[in-house]
Amino acid sequence: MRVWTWMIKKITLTVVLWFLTVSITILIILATPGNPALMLLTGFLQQGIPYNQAVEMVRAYIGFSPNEPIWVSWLRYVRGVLTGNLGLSITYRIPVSQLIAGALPWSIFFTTYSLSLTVALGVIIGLAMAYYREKALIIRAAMGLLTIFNSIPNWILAAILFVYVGARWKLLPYTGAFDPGMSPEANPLGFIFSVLHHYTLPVITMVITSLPSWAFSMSAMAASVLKEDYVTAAKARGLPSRRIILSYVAKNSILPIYTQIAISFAWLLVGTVWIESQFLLPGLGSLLSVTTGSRDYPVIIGVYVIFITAMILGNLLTDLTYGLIDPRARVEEE
Amino acid sequence: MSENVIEARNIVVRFYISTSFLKRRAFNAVDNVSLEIKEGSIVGLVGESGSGKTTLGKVTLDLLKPYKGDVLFRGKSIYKMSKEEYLKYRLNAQYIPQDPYGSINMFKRVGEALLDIVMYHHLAPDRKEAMEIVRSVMNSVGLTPPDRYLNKYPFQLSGGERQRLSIARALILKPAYIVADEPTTMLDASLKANLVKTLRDMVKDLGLSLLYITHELTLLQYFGPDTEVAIMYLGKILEKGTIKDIMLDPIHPYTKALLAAIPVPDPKERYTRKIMLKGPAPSPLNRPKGCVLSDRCPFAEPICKKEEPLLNEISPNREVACHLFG
Amino acid sequence: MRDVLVEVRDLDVYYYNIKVLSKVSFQVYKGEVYALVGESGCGKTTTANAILRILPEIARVGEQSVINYYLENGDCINLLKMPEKKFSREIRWREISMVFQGAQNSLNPTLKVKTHFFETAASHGIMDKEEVYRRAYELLEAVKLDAERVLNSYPIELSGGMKQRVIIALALFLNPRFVILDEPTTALDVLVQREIISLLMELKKQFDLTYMLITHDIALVADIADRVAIMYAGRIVEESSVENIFYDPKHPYTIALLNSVPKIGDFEKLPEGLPGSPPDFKNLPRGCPFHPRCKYAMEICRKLEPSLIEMGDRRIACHLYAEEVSEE
Amino acid sequence: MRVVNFSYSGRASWAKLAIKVIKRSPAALMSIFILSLYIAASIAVVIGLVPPLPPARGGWQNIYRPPSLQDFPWYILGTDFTGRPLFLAIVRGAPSALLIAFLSALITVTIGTLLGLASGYIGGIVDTILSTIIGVALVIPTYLLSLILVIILPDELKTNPFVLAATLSITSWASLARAVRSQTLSLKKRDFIDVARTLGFSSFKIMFGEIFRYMAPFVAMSLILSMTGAIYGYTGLAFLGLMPMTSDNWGVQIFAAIRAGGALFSDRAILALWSPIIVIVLLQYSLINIARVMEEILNPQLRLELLGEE
Repeated sequence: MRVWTWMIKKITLTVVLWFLTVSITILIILATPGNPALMLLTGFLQQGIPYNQAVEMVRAYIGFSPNEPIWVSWLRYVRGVLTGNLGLSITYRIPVSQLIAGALPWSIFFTTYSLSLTVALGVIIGLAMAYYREKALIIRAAMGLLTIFNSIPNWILAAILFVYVGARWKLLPYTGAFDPGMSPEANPLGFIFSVLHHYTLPVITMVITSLPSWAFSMSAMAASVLKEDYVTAAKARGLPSRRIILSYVAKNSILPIYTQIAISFAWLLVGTVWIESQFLLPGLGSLLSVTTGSRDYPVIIGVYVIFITAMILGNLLTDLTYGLIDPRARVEEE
Repeated sequence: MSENVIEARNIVVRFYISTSFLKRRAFNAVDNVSLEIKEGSIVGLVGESGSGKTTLGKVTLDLLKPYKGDVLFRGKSIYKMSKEEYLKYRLNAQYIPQDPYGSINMFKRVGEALLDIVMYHHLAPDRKEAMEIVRSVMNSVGLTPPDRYLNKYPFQLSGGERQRLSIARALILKPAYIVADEPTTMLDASLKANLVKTLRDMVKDLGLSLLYITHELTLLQYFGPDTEVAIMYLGKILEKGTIKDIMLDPIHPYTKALLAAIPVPDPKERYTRKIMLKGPAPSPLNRPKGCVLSDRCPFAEPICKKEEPLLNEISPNREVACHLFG
Repeated sequence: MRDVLVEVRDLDVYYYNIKVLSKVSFQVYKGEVYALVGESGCGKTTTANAILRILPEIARVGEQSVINYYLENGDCINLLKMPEKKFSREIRWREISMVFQGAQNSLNPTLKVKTHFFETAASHGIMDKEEVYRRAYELLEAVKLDAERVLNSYPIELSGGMKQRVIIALALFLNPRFVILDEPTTALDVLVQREIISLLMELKKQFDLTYMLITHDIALVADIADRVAIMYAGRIVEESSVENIFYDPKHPYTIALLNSVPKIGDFEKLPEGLPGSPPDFKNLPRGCPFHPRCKYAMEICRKLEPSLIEMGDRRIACHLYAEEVSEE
Repeated sequence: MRVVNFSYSGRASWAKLAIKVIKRSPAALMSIFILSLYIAASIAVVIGLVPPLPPARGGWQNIYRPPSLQDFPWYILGTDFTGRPLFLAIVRGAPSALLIAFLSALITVTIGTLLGLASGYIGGIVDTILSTIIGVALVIPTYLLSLILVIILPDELKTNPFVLAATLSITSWASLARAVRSQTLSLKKRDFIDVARTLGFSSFKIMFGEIFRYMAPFVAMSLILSMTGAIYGYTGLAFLGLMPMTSDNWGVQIFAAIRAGGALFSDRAILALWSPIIVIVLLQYSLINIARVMEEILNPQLRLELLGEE
């Protein structure tokens, strides 16, 4: 019974958090000078549309109108989000929710694919760095290399790989998510292979730039766990070092940095804005970067709300699975 | 001016553990306990971990608000004091914690930490004067020569030296009342004796009163045979008396069990001692009704399980809470 | 001559290049409780870790140090020279096991108690789950625990006293002949201490064990030890039977240690502790390391370090007694 | 009350410390040198040692001209997408990058520490409110929100360093606040806080005199690390074309090199592509190394171990 109540507590907290986050962001956007609704209105007026019709159009597109008080627009927008109506896109003139529905799966696929690789590699490298520490020269070299990777912004790496590995040397596909000829119905296996092939370069960009933080925190955590009494006790009991590394050092190190998964998920999701647009991949990131150019506010804010929802779900998922893995979390909270 | 510097009356301290989503269960870490500390005297508070002795100590220092009960400083309740009166009480009640590592801010140099206190309370007109106070208090606790320690960080000191710094910090404001919470537990035997000697001289020379919290009964002997002692178990005081009476003529079964369990540094005594109490101590959450020891006491009778025995005086300043001696 | 189980000869240990153990030599006889006593930082735990070869990486053992262990069939092997794999498989936990000082933190917080037993058995080639579960159940009953519940709970759900008992059960799991007890009772209350001590003595009889007790608690030594070695600054300064040490102590440090322990009833005499501060390994004084704090320090003590010499049924390292031995 | 530093060996120990740090990690020395170059460049620009950018000269023949020695040193990297000297544009970009990075880091660290300390130490209803705010801010991705705000902000506000720094650190203080809060909670239970209270210290003094002193090394390190975050955001937004093309933002140079300069296929704009990249990566690299060494220098325990006085 205890685990169940703990879950309900977590879920209710998350829903409240979601509502608060969406509302606060909308309020910030509305409060900043140069309110998007006003921008739209001036645009329409310049096209000679009469005032009240223009106000009507603005409300249809963006969901809140320029002259009403902030909290009225806020209320209307939140109600719209709950009913799935995020307004109309100015550039494409189709409901924002449809645009997002098309782009969301790609971004989720891309982010989780990169996240799992980053975490896996980060944990392995972190463990190796802690276990061999200063002894092996390659570990010191790895430290140096990781620091360099850590200092390259992912959008710069994307640009370099795009220009050289993609455009110049044509080693890997560098535009689009799959070969134009392929279609999931005709040849599902070929389609999947082509998608994976197209996503190699973007995933490499994501993994290389977010791997260092994982490797460093993992190796710091593992180094401190190695000093714990229960590791010496395990060695004294004659446990093979393979067993000690896995179920003693790895297991006890991953737990404290497990919550970092949610943060990495958020970091990768935001990274899609640069990476997807650089490699012309379909997804929320490229949708956002395209519409920023044309100031398509309804889409921008709609994508933004979906991003936040994805991140909050990511947090919830990590908290729930964390509780299952580590008994201490459940017991401690009581 | 009543002759008690600190008096705790019917103190109840309630802690809560959240058992499920909204429900939480309360338990009394300290349950209706009274304690008087006369001016310039030493009182020993003895008990195992979880007995509530540290909690009671903290209540007398106003570090913890009791659920019920009152604490009086020189006859006046500290909860009904004016700002000036409370400040006077505050500066007169100091604390020496147990763990030498956790009780000192490791990033402040020794001299700087002590000087900070003096300057904060404007005990001296200028820095030179203040340094004199700092040096004299360091000498009085055995951190000699002071200049060797002024620039050191606490982690550069040994356990014993750190405890002496802790005492110096408590003394610098010349308080009337100090609570020492097991200051010697983390130290080796030889250092324990030196520290207890310093504490004893401090009480004699400065005429301040000391509440000495410990689980080592034998250490209290060094404060002189007529030191007041109270034995605590699961939030209740079971026996009060001078250390001489307690050691040589224990009355309450729990005190007897405690004395029986203390290892004696003499191989001949080896096979004479047996375990008196049955089973492990229950957690404070499910304390037995009636007498708290009723579930483990070899002499328990039906009445012990029903009615809680009250502390009553069986001879001059000798009190016991047990139906067998009521 | 009683048969020896473990013999340590000239054990030197260095942390980086600081010497923390200097020519430690002693013998532990089968079936006795041999106590290594000293204040914190004197090297007693380092000696135990050297025997079980779990010294930290920064530690180095001297070349000519020897730790001989006498197996059941009589032949004797130098534990320091054994290859790691063979040592791990045959000696660790099958012959020698250890109850650690921080018992509270010796169990893996993310594994259930029973997993600890399974993995220890598996790493010594015992795969039969039922057999392992039955043996673990039996041992936990022997240490007076509710075996069923404890086996299936996580370490965090157990109290300090219960964790201590689980550690003891785990130490006896592969029927070792020699068990090292490193400060088995320090973190426990006096009543719980009493129970653990009597439990350990019962188990010693029941499983015919030999104990090596590491502690700073003089009273505990008087309670259960047969022979006692007093250690100071990484050296054994005096070693003899428990009666000799308590009723006829010779070395000034032993005398000071005994005097600093309170006895029930001595209200008047305040124990005189030791002046000065504990030894600092980085700059140990020349000659006998104890001479700065010793009342009887002589000129020779400041120049020449006394070696551990036989004196009747006692071994002592102190210049006060050097002439006596040479006269005999 | 500023207490005079007791260690009369002040000068000597800091010098010895510097040598020890360098011996331990040569990268730290290199990073300090690199950072001082950036700072020197920024000061030079601010006090006018560096000439202003000449007027833009469009036309295919003017942009991305090869390096030349004409009025040395500004043309050594040739010209950029506006026909002006590339090296001069990059040097003139230094002050705004450093200023915005430092300002944004300052905002992040101040809010983060204050909120973390207050909610951790005061507890109760204050803690619940502040932790909800921290919880919300944790979920809102800084760069996304600043991206939107930058779109909405009118141009003249967009290039104002204070406004830009504020937008870049709108929620970046959240993770620091959470770390400071959990550290405060654990420190609050330690005995030396109880002692501070019996010594009559005010909550303010305890929070800043005792608790913050423990966290100072960590906060200093976070200050520098959040500078790298701000630089990432500042140049990244420009790379998305959200900054006015006139601004001296290094990201604009890279954006132009790829979009306008045809870096995709020709090497003509190769210098315009790689020089801003190297300038940004070097700055981030040196900041990360300095942050790592910062902890060792400011934490007295680690510092003394380093100096061997331990």
